[in-house]
Amino acid sequence: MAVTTAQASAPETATREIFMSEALREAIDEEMTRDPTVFVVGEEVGVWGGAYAVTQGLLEKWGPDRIVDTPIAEAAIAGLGIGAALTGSRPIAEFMYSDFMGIAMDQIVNQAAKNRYMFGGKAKLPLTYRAPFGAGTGNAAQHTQSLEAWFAHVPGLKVITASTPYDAKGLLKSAIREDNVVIMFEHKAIYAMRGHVPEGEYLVPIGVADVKREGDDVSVITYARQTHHALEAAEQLAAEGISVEVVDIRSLYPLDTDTILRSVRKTHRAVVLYEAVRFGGFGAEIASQIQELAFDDLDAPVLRVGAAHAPVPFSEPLEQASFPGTAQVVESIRQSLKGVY
Amino acid sequence: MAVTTAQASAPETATREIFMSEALREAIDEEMTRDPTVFVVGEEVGVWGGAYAVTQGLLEKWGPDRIVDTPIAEAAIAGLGIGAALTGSRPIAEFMYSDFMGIAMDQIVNQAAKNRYMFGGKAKLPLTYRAPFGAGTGNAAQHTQSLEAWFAHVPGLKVITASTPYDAKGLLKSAIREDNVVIMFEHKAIYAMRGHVPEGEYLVPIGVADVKREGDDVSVITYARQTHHALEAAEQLAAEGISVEVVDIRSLYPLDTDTILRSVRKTHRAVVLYEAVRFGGFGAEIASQIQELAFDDLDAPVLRVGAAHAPVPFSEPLEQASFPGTAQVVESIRQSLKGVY
Amino acid sequence: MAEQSPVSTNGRAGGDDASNGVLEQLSDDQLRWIYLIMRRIRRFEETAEEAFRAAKMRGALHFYIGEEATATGVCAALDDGDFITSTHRGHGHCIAKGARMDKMMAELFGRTTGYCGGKGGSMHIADIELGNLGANGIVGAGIPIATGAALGSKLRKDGKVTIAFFGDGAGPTGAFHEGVNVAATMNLPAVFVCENNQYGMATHADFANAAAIHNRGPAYGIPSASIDGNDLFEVYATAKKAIDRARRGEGPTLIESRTYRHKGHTVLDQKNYRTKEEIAEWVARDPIERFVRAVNESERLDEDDFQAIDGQIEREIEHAVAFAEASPWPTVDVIERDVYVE
Amino acid sequence: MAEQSPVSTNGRAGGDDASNGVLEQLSDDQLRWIYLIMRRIRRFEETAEEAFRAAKMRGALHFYIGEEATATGVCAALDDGDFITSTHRGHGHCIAKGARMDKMMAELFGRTTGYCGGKGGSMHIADIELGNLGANGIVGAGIPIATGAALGSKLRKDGKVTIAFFGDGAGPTGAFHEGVNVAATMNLPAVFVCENNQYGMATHADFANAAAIHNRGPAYGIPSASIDGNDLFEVYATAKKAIDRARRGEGPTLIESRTYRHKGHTVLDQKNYRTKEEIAEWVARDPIERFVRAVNESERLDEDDFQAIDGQIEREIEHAVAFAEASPWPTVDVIERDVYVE
Ligand SMILES: Cc1ncc(C[n+]2csc(CCOP(=O)(O)OP(=O)(O)O)c2C)c(N)n1
Ligand SMILES: Cc1ncc(C[n+]2csc(CCOP(=O)(O)OP(=O)(O)O)c2C)c(N)n1
Ligand SMILES: [Mg+2]
Ligand SMILES: [Mg+2]
Repeated sequence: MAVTTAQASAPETATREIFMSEALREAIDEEMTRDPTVFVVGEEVGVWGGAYAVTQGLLEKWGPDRIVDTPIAEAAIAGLGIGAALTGSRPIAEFMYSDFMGIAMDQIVNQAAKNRYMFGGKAKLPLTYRAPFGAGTGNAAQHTQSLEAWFAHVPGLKVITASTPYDAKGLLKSAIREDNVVIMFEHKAIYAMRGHVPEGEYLVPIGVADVKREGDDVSVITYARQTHHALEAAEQLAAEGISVEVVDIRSLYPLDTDTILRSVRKTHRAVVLYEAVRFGGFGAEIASQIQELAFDDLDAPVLRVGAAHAPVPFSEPLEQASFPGTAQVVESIRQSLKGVY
Repeated sequence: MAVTTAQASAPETATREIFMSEALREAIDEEMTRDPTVFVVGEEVGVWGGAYAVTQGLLEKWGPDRIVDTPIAEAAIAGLGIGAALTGSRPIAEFMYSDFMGIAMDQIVNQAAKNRYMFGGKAKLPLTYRAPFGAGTGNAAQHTQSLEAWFAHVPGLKVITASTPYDAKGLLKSAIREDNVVIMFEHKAIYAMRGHVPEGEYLVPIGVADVKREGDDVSVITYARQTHHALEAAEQLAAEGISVEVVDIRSLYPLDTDTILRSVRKTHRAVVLYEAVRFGGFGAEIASQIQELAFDDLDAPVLRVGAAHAPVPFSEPLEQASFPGTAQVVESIRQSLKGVY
Repeated sequence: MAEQSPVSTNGRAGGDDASNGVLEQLSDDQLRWIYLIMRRIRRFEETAEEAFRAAKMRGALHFYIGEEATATGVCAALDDGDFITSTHRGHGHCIAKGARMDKMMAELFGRTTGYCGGKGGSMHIADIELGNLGANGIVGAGIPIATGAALGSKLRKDGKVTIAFFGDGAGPTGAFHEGVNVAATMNLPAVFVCENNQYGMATHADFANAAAIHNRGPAYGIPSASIDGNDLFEVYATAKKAIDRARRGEGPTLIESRTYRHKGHTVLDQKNYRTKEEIAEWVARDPIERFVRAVNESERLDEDDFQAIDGQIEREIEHAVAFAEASPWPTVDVIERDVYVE
Repeated sequence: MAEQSPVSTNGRAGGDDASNGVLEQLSDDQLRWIYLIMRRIRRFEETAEEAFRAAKMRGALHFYIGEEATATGVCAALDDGDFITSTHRGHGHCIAKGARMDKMMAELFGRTTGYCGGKGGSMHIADIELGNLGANGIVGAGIPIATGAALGSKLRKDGKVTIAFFGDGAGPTGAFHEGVNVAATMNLPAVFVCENNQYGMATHADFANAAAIHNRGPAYGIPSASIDGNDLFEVYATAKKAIDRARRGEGPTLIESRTYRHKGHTVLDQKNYRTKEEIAEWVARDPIERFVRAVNESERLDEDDFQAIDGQIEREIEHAVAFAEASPWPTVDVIERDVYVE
């Protein structure tokens, strides 16, 4: 996958090219500076610097009271975030891999997501969970899942994910400032992607999609790493005169249905692209909403492109073929346009 | 909710009216008789007889080596099922409420679902998980969820649920005989529903939907307790000359897309009805598939009816209004037919 | 009992009803407060049971009757700003942390004026503003949250202590182990109070836990104690020691408080997993009666004091029921409110 | 060490390399098997590391080098039909349970001929047919599965024992606690073997676990032992006792085996959380060398025996690499195969 750094919405200020992991680190560091109640907690976030180096150097800068290493205890990590958030702190709790959230599902879903509601709207949970997800790294079935659909289905949680360093930084800063529980899924395969990020402070609002490329013939609705496959597909098809719009939703919940519908009402065709298992994935929600709310605008069924119906296999040729790549996106766009081009 | 016992597929043999909970008990008892490696494990399945009385009397009949009580340890319960299934037993592991599966998600999703695949297709997991779900019982946010969408999204699991005692018995027997991991979700509010169940042995196959009522104008695709709301709505609308077909999918995975499409191709309209939170729920998968595979047959968008975007509230008027009732189904059917009737 | 145990397991010298010097450490006002709280819990639940049987409320009610000394003794040793996490059997903790009965009753009735606006009910009752971080329908799940609150206090240096209440049934949960181990590794200001009422539903504590829970102190390198949970004074003294220790930054303590629920698991439970004799034995060790006897013997409070408090509680109860019954039902427009901070 | 410990913690009398009478209990064939297995593990991983560095394989490789005596000593005490659950650091367990190196190497190479047809890779390697119920990418997750296998054995009365291997990092997991407690309450034929190699990634075992793991025996009412995991004979003797006990139906045992990984956490780890001195100290206690010294002293095997085995292993290794490299890659049509039994 080429390292694309589409930045439709980046403001025109002084920028640098930095890695996604650095952008995330800046977000954390800046919010820790801004608010002394912000702290980081998780496995290997300190000495090790985070499995994907996001918190590298932060222990040295902030010390062990702001960068808190834990034992391997994901339910406890989730609970540390909840208890600290309920009592006046603003924790950023990291799961080393989103796959490990299975261990913490009760804490996340029954506790974090429901505390405010169950107790009558009095509690405030300024709590951010961060979690790497996605395949392509040869880490096999238990370290490569895309489980975002589980969380987007749970009222009380907000769910975000970024495709660029710019979005990553701005979204994470917004998340940390939220008085709600936000889960930020970070795609492992793009931590080392570089992109333009302005020097100064900015936020990317939660709940606002971003049109990463404008086009007229078909809309690809996607998020995270797949945004780049969509952009590559768009680039390839542009050579044939096919104009593809790429919408990066950035927030799964709240979902910016307006932006999606605006795009589809213009192009009349939609391909929903995601990296999770296709069956039952979040793309089904997007596709459902499009056909429900823009039925008369559609010239073709909303297509979905997602991963195979299998755990992620280890072997490289299998793994690479198990989730969508650019070729598959191109093919689906063509299918959506069948009879037109 | 009236106690409806539609039995489109029940064979015409000697039947009795029994409770859903009794039908499930018969399934377990018969399979225990048939196969000495079948056993039940879970919290309060023995002396207490199961929180919803499904295993009542089985400890007395089969003894503690076949009806195994456990401490409160859902991850262990899931693991007990896996380890025993891998080594030659055929366990039926019960979660007292499906809400507690959050604690066992890693075991269910990363272990049970993936063991066969990860190790190259050699392992066999003849393992059934049972779990009550659904709202309407005044048990509030942590005992009333409908989380079936999580599991249907996970390759390696099969997911089933019944709307009638007949189906419940036949499906559970099939599940127990499967060499795969099957999760049976049992709707709490219909354990005490009575329905016709034949005396003799029968199976309901996994992966086959059942048309619970035939109709021509609109298809309601649904499952579990909501099937009855659909049937009630159909009955009400029949009085106005509107003919509603009700498809009870029974299996979420594998999903019987053929039967769904056959229905929609006949009626040209579909309402997908489920009791989980509407956003991100399993109905999105159904709606997506319908519009994708039967686009040209549709005269109206596929509508979805699901629960509110909130944890389930305790107070009766709130709880009852938080998930779909017959009135809402009627309304959605009318909306689907707008301009026709 | 672990070596480091702050209080002897073997019961205090001086017999069942003696306070072993603890009573003397309590002021008259504290004694009055303790009696008030224990009686409030008792009368609140008796009243709730009546209301339930009169079909005025629904859902799962788990009564704390018989266990009052544990919540009361522990909370008597807390400061107002301290935190607790509670359980499905949470009325007692809620009252002991200072909650009002009218708003509690209204919550059980499912009304807008309840602590949770009717959204929580009996199993999710709490006044977060009083430092009660929540009753919990998930056995064991409050424990990691308590650990988190204690971590917050340590990082914010706010000097607060958090109590995690949980049952013997929570002993086998992963949440217990993860929460306690993490608190111990980080030396957090938390006290883990196991209310061993002998059963989790029909399962005996000794079946569910391969060894008694108080044996786990050494597994986490923390002090642990097994105490008579129906002895208000022993509960108070043990809790005080553990809370003081936590507040001094010396880390968590595990307390196993042996007690008994007089009622079934829920209001509806009529199963026969306990003998009549066993129940009678424990009822004879009623924590409120034992407290009253000890106080009477000490002549610190007299009948008038107790009667005045009883009278106050009856007025509160009457008001609470009237308040709950007169309160409006929530309307459906609030269903999706309070999910997020807007 | 707990009182009930089947073997002394304090090391065996007679010095580092002496077998304390254990060697004498082992036949020559057993001694040969033990050497073969330990060397196989060592050479398999050295070869895998070369292949990885030559970019012939990818993914996360976790090496067991330095810990060979634990898997080998435990599996030497097992019967063929017994079960184990393994970890992310699973090559050693896999080989000790009898797996072939060619199929293992092919699996690491991602080829069709690998044990898992390339679907598992290093982190999910197992031959289920040999009773290895799976390596695991989730720390601690094998423990409840082992408990389940042991429950199955108890119910089926098949006389088998299950070993759960896990690291010190799994000590804090809820899965550990739920799995061990349940096994203890049900008196299951399981042995829980903690491979305490001092670290879980950069986190020291003593930070992660508030108290040493072998202290947990009394928390579950089961015997526990802390042993020198680099002493093959101590591992074997301890495991044998625990396995025999389990097979007699007397319930589980917890063994903490103190050892060390010579390499980084993964093949890529180059972090500085361990001192050179510490590593050197442990390398000096190399379990294979110690075993060889003890056997040499006993004069039970001689240099020829060892050389014959070394020669055999080199031939196996050569074959394994050639086999793996020559094996076909899986084709995409198998991606959705093996998810379900059809
Ligand atoms: C994780 C979980 N598993 C099972 C249940 C069902 N359940 C509710 S209360 C209870 C017994 C709890 O026993 P204990 O912790 O001793 O508390 P007690 O009811 O005795 O106060 C059970 C099994 C639950 N609520 N949560
Ligand atoms: C539940 C879970 N949390 C975190 C991880 C990431 N991780 C992989 S190995 C490891 C360290 C494990 O330490 P230990 O159990 O001591 O095994 P060792 O690597 O030392 O053999 C961690 C944190 C994981 N795989 N699973
Ligand atoms: Mg109890
Ligand atoms: Mg380790």
